[in-house]
Amino acid sequence: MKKSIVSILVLVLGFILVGCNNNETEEQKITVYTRDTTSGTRGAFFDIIGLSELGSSNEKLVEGFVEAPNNGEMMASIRNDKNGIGYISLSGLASSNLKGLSFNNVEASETNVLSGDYELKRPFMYIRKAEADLQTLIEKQLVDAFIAFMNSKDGKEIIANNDGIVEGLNSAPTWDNIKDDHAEALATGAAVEIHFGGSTSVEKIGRALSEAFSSLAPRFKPMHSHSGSGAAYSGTRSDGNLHLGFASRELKEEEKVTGNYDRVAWDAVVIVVNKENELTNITTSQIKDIYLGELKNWNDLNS
Amino acid sequence: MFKVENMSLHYGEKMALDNINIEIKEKEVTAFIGPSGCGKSSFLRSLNRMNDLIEEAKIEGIVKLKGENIYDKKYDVIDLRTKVGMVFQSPNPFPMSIFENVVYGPKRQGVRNKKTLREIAEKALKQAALWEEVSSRLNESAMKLSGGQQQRLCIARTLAMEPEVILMDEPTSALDPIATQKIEDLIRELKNDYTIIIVTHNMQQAARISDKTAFFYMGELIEFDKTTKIFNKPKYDQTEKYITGRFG
Amino acid sequence: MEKIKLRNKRADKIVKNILLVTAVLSAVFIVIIIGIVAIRGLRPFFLSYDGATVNFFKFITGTKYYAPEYRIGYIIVNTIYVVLLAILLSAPISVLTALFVAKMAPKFLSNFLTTTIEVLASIPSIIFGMFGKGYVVILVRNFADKFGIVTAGGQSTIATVIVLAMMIMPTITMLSITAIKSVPEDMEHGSLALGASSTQTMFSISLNAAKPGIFAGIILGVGRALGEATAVTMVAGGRGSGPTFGLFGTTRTLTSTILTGINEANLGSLEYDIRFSIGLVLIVVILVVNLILNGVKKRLGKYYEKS
Amino acid sequence: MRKVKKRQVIDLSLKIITYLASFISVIILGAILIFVFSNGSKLLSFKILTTDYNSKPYRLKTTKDVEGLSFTNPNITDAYFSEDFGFAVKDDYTLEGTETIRFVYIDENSPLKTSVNEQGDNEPFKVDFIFDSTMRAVYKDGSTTTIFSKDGAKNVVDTLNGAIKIEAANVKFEGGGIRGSIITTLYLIGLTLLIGLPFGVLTALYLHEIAPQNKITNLLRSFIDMLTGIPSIIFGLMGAAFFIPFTSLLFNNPDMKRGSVIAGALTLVVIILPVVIKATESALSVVPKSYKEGSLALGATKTQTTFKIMLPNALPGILSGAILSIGRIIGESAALIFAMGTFIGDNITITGRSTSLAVHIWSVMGGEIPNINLASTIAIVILIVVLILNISVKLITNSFMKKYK
Repeated sequence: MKKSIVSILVLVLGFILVGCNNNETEEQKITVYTRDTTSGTRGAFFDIIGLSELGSSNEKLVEGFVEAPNNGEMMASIRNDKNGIGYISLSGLASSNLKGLSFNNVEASETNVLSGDYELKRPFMYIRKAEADLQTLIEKQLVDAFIAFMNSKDGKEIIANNDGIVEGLNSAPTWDNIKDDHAEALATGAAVEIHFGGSTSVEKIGRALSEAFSSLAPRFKPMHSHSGSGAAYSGTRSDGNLHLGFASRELKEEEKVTGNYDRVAWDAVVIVVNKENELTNITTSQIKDIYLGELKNWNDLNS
Repeated sequence: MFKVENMSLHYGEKMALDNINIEIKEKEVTAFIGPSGCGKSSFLRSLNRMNDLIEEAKIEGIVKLKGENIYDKKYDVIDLRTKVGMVFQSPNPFPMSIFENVVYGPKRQGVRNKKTLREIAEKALKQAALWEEVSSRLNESAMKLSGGQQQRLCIARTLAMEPEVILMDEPTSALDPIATQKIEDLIRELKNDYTIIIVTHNMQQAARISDKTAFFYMGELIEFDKTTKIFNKPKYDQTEKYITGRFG
Repeated sequence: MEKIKLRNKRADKIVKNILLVTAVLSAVFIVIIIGIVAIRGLRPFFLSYDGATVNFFKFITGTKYYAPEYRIGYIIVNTIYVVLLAILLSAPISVLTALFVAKMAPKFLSNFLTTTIEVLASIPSIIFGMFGKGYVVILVRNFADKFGIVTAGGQSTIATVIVLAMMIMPTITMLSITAIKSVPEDMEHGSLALGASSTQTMFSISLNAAKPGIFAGIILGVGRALGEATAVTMVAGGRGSGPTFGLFGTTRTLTSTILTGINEANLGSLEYDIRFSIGLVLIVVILVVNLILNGVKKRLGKYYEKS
Repeated sequence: MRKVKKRQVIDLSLKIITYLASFISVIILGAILIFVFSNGSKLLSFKILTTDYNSKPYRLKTTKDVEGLSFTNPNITDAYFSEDFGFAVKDDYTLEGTETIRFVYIDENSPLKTSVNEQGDNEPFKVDFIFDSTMRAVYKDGSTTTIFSKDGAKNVVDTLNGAIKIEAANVKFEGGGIRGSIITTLYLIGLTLLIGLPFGVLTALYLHEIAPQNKITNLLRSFIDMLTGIPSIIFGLMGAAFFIPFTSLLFNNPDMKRGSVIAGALTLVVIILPVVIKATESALSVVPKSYKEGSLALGATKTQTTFKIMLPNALPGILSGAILSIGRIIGESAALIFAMGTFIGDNITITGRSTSLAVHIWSVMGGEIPNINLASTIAIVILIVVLILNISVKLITNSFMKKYK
């Protein structure tokens, strides 16, 4: 009996040692963080820097990359990893206490995004479920009213308050002027569950809008469950469980087929590092080499 | 071998043994007899300090083993028990193989060499007249042996320690007559090499195998003399009444 | 009087049948559970989900888990690896604690420890998960940072092992205490009488004789560790590929795969139904592991059956 | 003597290792309790136990022109006071630890007292309202400026300086409470025991008293024992695939296809069934045989004996079975995540969706930034209840044992 226990122990220790040595221990090694394949931020990021095939598969990604399921985990991991580098939505930068790098010497700011100088620009889109797939009329009316509110001045103010970049804030009509076209939706009555989902980068904006709108429409009961931009299209198909799905990237062709989509606001992807990292700028070729694994150490970068 | 001077034993307030004085010679079989609860087993257990396990047991007086008082602070109880082996009333083999049971004692004292262990086992089992029955299945579980075989196994493992004294607390009371007979023959065999002290209810057994007999009654040692004298013309009438079975 | 006796007899019959029906119903639940999980679990291998049917062999042996090919080969290996490590970590500690409580400790200390273990056993697994994610994971991360080892914020195999070990320790300890306490005293006296010291007696006799009981505790612990879901999901990290043997790499077990992302999966989609297949695999794994362990226990027990 | 020395050293080291090992369990329990109480005590208050989880949003606007009004400054520490509108706000944190702006003072005759909500009925601003969205200041010349909460409390007061009205103010009464989850947990305990207890007790009575000891009974018993080996996640799968469709058919309410409280309760019934059966059977076996024989001897039928004699005497056992089940219900998480989903609700209905305390911890810890404080507060509530349950089970079993000793 003792012999068998000892043999199990040796076997397990062997495994642990085997597993352990593929974690490099040099000080300056860059740890590369990326989002999961359903994330819109990931899709937009790799498209713009010219590695679009990395958008949906981890095949060519650098060995030992770490996958974060949502924005929060990505921020938390880099906050705790001096050698970490990753990308998050510009709308999350303020609250992330991470350091945002300028891209090709252009600072990630609202003006540079609107002017187009900042290249890592990407739209926040929404897709709504086709009318035919909705069970009841009230659901259609509530979704129409919500979209109207989202595009109204009040809606755009709320989006801006959550670091989304909106165009035509002052020219948009206020809600008070357009609310009469949605009288049935705003009437009182039994609560109607409206499901929101899709990109986690747009979740903060989505929840702020739905919370404000629920004070306008008594029947409107928002249910949020965000997992990634991929769910925006799959969730709003006929068998999906979403009324409205957000995506934090340009929509693919097959996602535009229903025609029920539009842009909510502009946002940008900002490359972030730990606060203690002295780097301030990064170029397209440098970031590409890091994610492909050709550039492994921080000191190679500064040379 | 043993020299006991006015020794008494208390379990809390209850007095179990009162002022015992006895001297036990080497290479003799001494039997302790007496009604149940008379303290004969308690006395036997004091000879290898098994009473230490009972918290409220308190010993006074001197118990000398070959001149040294075994209740002296400096006396190592482990050393005592390697010299004074003990066999219990009901056989208590360990849940291991026969071989492991026999070499358990020596192993605990640090004997590691495989060959010496096998030799010790063979010698002890032969001494305990168990070798023929088990030599082919030493790795089998000791639990599978019969009652008599198990008791002889316990004797074998005690012998493996090469003790000088073997204490036996009613060793055959749980066995059938045939097994009892085998144990008694074994004790006669062992007499030539070891001092044996046996506690028994069975007076015929005491008469058959012991050289000396001590009669205990109510915690006191009434009479201690040659077995032949005790069973033919005992000095005290209490002993005589007990032997003729009028009470006890 | 006659009428009442008749009524009594009839009432007696009816009540007996009612009781029989309830008993059969409660027993039937296990069949419903296995049946439901099996039916829904086998669907992905036969039906097509908009064109994709899962190939069973790839499903069992694959080393990558993401839509639409769900491969859980490496997840099975991870699960067994994590549970094995959890047992190796918690069993010695539990057995030694049990020995201390049953044999060594003075009265007040053994009562105190027994209460501690009983309280630990009654703590729900969600709180172990929360403690894992809030404290153990941070501990692992800081430790790894000191040695420059890369971790995904501390979520790792070692964190999962520690949390699982903490959860199964009370189970093993309690059963070991009863097993050690039930070792017959004359066996211990026999050992002492042969000149073995009290510590030697405890380790070679008390533990040895209690082995069947201790092993039963370990089997129970393994069952609980294999079935634990919420606590593991919070600390495992959900790695998408390859078996993870490195202690600091993130991992993924059968239960954490079933649980993660259950809200987002559309009802009836492959992503939803594949969880039933994994559930089926989990049941099979638990059955197989139990059979093996019981076999070992029987072989182990060969020294204990009385003649 | 060298050999004796070596053995003593080994013995001593073994003893030390055993001492250390046995204190690990104390360290673990200590660490868990300290972690839970230090993180959870901050938020633990009567308020959190009674407030809803979802915050109540309002969209208000002031009706009265504030031309020429002025108010005295109550000088609340690090709060900003608006002379024009007579209210004070300060930068603060919500229950969930996110930054927000909180109304800390509203003057008696401040225009905010007579503000109106979207439907036009009078809805005053209240102290403790939080503002983490937008509002618009309206000036004499009709022009408006948008106030963003992200610019902080001071900016709110400065922008309103000189304004005559406030419109489209998105404010809310803060949520984050666990009232909903507490009520859901109580619903679950009630429903599960209501269905599970009689089911389990009757089964136990059948197996122990009525059933002929034959192969079928043993088969039934082994099936029920197998239930204990099933992990709770598999119960969850069964709950999702069997009880959810069953309940949404029963109440013919399609909204229930993502789970409901009743589906959760039914799943829990199956989980606690073996617990109740085992507790009842062990209680029945302790009842002395002579009671049964006495009753049968007096001509009572089997069932009369069972219900009139055996059951009453087994009640303490059944009670401890019920209490153990409550402990399991409160602690259950994996099965309920499947059967009830993870949406934290406030107005709790049997057919509605909400979370038990345990699942509330799961969804709070699963979010982007896990909220350890709120999760630990809930954990304190669960631990206290579980401790009370444990002690009461001990008391019952001891008194029950004494009665029959």
